[in-house]
Amino acid sequence: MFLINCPFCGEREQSEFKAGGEAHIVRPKQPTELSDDEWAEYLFMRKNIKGVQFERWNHVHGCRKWFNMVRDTSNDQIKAVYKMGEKPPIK
Amino acid sequence: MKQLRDLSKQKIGVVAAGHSSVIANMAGLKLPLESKPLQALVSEPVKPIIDTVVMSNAVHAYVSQSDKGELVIGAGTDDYVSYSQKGSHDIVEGTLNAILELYPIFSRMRMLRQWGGIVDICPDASPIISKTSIKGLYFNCGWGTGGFKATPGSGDLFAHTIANDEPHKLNAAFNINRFVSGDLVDEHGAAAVAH
Amino acid sequence: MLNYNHTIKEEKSYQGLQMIEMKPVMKLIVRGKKREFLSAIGKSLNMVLPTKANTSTQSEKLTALWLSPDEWMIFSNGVVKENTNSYETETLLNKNISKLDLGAVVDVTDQFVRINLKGDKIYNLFQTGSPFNFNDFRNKTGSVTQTILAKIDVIIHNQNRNEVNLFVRRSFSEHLFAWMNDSASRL
Amino acid sequence: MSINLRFKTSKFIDETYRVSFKFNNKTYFGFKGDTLASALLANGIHLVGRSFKYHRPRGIMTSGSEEPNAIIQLHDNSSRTEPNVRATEVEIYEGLVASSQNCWPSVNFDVGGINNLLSPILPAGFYYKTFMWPASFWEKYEYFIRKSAGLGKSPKVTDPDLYEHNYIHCDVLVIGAGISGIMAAKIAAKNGFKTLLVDEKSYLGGSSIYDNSEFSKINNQLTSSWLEKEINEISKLENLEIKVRTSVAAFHGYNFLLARENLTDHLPINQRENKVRQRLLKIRAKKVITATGSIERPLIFDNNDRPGILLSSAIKKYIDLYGVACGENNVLFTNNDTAYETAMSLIQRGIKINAIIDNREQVDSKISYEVEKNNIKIYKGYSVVDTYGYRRINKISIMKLSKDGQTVIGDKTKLNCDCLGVSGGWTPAVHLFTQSGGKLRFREEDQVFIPDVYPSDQISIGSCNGDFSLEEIVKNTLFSLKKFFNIDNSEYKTIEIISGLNQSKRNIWLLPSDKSIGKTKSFVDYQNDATSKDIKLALREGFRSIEHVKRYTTTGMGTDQGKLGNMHALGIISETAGTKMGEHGTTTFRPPYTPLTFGTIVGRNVGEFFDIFRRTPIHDWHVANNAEFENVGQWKRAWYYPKDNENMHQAVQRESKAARDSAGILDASTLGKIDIQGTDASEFLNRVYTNAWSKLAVGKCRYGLMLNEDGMVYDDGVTTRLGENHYIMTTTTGGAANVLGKLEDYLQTEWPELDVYLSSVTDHYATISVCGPNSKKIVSKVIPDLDFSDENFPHMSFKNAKIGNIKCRIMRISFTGEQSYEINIQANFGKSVWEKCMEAGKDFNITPYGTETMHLLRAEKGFIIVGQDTDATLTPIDLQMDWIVSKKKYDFIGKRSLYRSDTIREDRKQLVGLLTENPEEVLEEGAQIVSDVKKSPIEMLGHVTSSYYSPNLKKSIALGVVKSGKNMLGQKLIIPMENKNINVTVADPVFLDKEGKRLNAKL
Repeated sequence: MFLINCPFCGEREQSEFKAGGEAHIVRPKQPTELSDDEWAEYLFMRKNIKGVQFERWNHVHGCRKWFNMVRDTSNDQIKAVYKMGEKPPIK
Repeated sequence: MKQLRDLSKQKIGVVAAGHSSVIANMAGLKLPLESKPLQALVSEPVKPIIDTVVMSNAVHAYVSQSDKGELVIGAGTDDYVSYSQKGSHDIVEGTLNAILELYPIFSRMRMLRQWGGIVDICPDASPIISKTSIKGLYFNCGWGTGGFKATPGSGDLFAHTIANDEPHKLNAAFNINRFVSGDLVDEHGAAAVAH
Repeated sequence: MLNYNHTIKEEKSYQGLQMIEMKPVMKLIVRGKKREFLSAIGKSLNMVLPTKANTSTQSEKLTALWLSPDEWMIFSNGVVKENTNSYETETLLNKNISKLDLGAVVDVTDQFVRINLKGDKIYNLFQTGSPFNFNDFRNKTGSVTQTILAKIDVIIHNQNRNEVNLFVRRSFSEHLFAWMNDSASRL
Repeated sequence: MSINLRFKTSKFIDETYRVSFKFNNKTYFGFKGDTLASALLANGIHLVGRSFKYHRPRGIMTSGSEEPNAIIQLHDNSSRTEPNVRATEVEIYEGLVASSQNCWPSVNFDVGGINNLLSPILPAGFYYKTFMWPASFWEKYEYFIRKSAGLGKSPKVTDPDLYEHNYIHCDVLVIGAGISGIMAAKIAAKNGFKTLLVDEKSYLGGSSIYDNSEFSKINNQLTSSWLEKEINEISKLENLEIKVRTSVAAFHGYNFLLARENLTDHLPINQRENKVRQRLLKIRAKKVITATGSIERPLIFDNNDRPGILLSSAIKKYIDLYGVACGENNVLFTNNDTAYETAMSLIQRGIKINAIIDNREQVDSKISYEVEKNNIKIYKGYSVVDTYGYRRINKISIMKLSKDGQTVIGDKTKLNCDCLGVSGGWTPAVHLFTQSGGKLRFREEDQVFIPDVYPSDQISIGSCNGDFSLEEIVKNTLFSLKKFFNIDNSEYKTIEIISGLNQSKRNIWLLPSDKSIGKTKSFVDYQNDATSKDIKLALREGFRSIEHVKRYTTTGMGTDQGKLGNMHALGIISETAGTKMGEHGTTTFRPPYTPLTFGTIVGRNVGEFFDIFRRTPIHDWHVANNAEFENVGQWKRAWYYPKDNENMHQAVQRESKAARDSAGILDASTLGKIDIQGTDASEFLNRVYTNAWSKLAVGKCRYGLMLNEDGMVYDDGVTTRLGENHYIMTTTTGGAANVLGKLEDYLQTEWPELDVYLSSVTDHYATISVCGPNSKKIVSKVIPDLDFSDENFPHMSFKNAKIGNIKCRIMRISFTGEQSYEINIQANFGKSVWEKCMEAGKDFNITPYGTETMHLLRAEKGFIIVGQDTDATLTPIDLQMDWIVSKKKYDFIGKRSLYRSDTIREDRKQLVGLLTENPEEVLEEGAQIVSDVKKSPIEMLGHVTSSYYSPNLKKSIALGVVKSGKNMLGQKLIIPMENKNINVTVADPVFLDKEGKRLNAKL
């Protein structure tokens, strides 16, 4: 059970949040121009990294805001959280 | 350091379950998978009390009794990617909640051991038994929580696929290309828990 | 005339804990991001919206709770009339906010039930079903949190020492109240 | 034989408070303060159970939660029965009833004991090997295997007890109230940290609280006296909460821990009513201090499992804490100095020690000299090679150890005893530390694993950190705490320790025997009957990883989870394989530390609180009017309203007919409602729905279909344009929360530039739908001020209105195909409006209908229900809803996916109507659809998604998905059922009023 520092509300229990998968996958602006392969890449293909991963979380039982998180999936250590639209604080 | 060998002329079949993406990434391949912690637990052993596997979609529970006497209870997966082989307590609590709704008599039974495994889940909750865009590289993955019962059959079909570089007609639908072409095999409702 | 039919019919009292539904209480959700939005609200209501997370502001008639960086709940401190659902505040804000496209104003008077809890056992009750850390919250009058209680989304507002307002969606309110009573009976 | 095994002197036992209890149907007495184990021992009872596989007699071995043998059934055949309870953990109370497990007909004569004689043919892996073939025999084998499964018996009736959860947030959690835990709690609390101290025992102080030895003193006081004063002091600290009978079960990441607080298990049954039995503490601590102590190691030698063989420290505790002697003629067998403390305790009470067998050649500490001074024979460099006595030990034989400790030499000496205390040194209790993700390091000198790398803000102190001498414990604890809190504490300025113990130890994991290993039974796992022989067999058969050896031999998989024997198993593997300890890894310690009751984990979420129960504003009316309810998500929805003795079918037929013939009324309050405001609201709807919204006039309603980004149907509902920049969207009942979440996601992450605000108003409104040819007359009566004429108020439009003084919104929309009006009014007035409609509709036979009739009525019209007629593989095109997919819009959620090579295929599964040859035959939902039953294997073309008997059409109707169904109109297909094949014809999915005349029908 993580303790997550919501960028808006502060430290809250994991049970108030919902994970939303890999971050920084931008919805293509012109989907019709994409091949089936390119579209599938956006839609389904995931890095699914073992190690430091950038991902989306939603404070669904709190302020309902989405934000990004950097987390090491091999040991579940949260490295940082940051708001949508912000640059990741670590690489 | 062991000698690295050039395997490019050979065929490689990957059956790495939760670590499928890790292997695929080595070959520069992305898979439509997310690896998540799956929780399971056993009770202390007791004399035979239930003699079949019970699965309930209504309350999301799975329970059977091992030949040693433990109640073996499958819980769900967390909603985030993790390779830590742990998981959150909430999932275990939710599952036991369902178990006690089905079987209030188990309230005084005790959890002996809980553990988390990593499962590789496809967006349509169906497996992949398929060749890939890399010649000679094959994957049997994406089984989520369900693979253990299908292991012998899937192994057979996987061997067929590797040997012929073409799927058997039984696993044709489980081609990786379905995620590109849009022919998903929806199985989200197929198991009581963990999809 | 229509009959008014609220959800929680009884007041409950335990050693160190009283629980009662406050009704009817006007409640509005206001949402906006622009600076003009904040100043227009301030001018219209003669009170500022709290911009600091997890806090609230209060005027003589109204209280405003911070819910997110662009969302607040405004509720009437006292009860309003049962025989109408037209509220001055709403009309005013519709005129000064919605009509000018500064943000959104939504009547949620019956979306939420306001339960008032009093006594020194409030937090013992919350402890039995909420993962939120009330250690600081309980000492800061005006604190606000949105969290979970008995698996149900709630908004909790520290009105005074040993007095809180708990807001829960109407359809969950009877279930939650039954749960709170069950818990309170053993505190 | 009456013997006095009880010594008056313990302050932990209240000898004025006699307690009677039953064990195996016989009544015994003990005192308040006793555990079941101490009370049994005081009565001279050692044999309490049988082992799992060989049914060997087993006795009490320890005095704590590590007990592998003395596990019993509490209150058999009662509602409070509990299997596998450790006698060492049960505090006795008046009326306690306990019985032995896993034996028949009795613990003294157990038929299963024959397995012990068969043991040569029941080695590790026996089950795996033997029962593999012939495969067809498995069912026969399984019958016998299952019969012998398990230990205790599951309860068979509902648990009468209550359980609860408690969330605790603290600065510092201290686990274990031994000497270092007490010191830590004091320092933490005095330095302003909100501190919680927990201990699994009913008292504080751990083993030091009964340490009255002259050989370990603090500031020249007995350890117990010094500690008592400390405990007295901390119990007054404001910042400190102390919980006894509280055992930490799990240590998760981010310092999240679970503990079980036992509240009533020590009380007589009649004092437990309406009290919470156990509480699950969900603790989130900023800092965690683990002070869980250590567990004494047994020694592994032939027949080391007989009743009467105990850990040496347990014997000491039974004497010093409970005032109970475990035997009258004791022998101690040790490889270190701690057994001499036990000897001193025995000597002090004048209890006979026949001899001390010490593995070490050299024994030279103050305490050992003192023991020798009392004329006790110490066999130095000796080992026990065998024990005798069936139901209780009566003799041992010893031999001299060779220099390297690998063999025994010389003559065999037999010694009499009725109790053998063993000490193999100590194993730090690092279970919780490793659960938290901590990494261990192996310390060669004394062969222990100790904490090395901490994964969170925590430390281990005391003997769980590998500090075993009193001096080390106190000194290192203080040093660690200073660093941990970054303080210069002055709580303990001068502490002087006197210790008469030497830390030398001669560690031999498997003691040698004069017999060949095949003839020995040296138990490593007592409960599961795993012996050193089994471990060696596993190694010979090629198992190397400790995790594999564990599963093959079942070592460490008993209810004690190998707290005693796991280290020995590792040691024996290393010794046999000739590798270093730690190279094979350690087995992973899984939560919980000690077994946790399901009831505790679940807490109060049982019975009425199992699941959340959402009510509509009109719920009470439905209850009062006999409605049956259906769960839809967390909602209770009226399903149908049986009249008289109607069954569901009859009620639904009546309701459906009434709705079409005259008027029906439905509580639709559960539909999700989202208020959408902002200057980009229309653009937003364009992007989320498949159809176009910009041109919808204010005051008009439109049906919308929402897709997932993969092109599959996600949700649907009617959205109304209330103002230029203001819409209200309805969603399906089950989809409401997900739809709002999805829309927020797109707004916040993909399209933050859009000026749009979403608010859920589902609960704010009651929604009452009145339908049927007389619906207009009824709503006109309820709202006389409103002009309901078709010109003013056509289908798919909305009006603001007032009922009395109360504002409401009326939508003229229809899910039944009938003319219908939906009144949306503030929830607290919903029931009153419903009643007004019922009153106004009296003359028109207005009939309340539930979800089942709603489903039937919409199926007659071929309207889909998302999630029933669709799964995540159906596009709008598959549903024959091409009309709703805008060709003009550049993009919307899911659009691109509709043009992939497989989503544009013509032979996909498509929604069709199905009519049975026999109009009375109603299909089963979920039934498969085929065209040729003779083909093998039969090709499945699709399945039935909705099926009803329509009273309005007077025939059976069904919807289904069929491969290439669109092109099969009129074609015959077959629904194969268990006993028959049903012939069906593919039909248009709209069965009734395809032209939509009824929407404006007038009676």
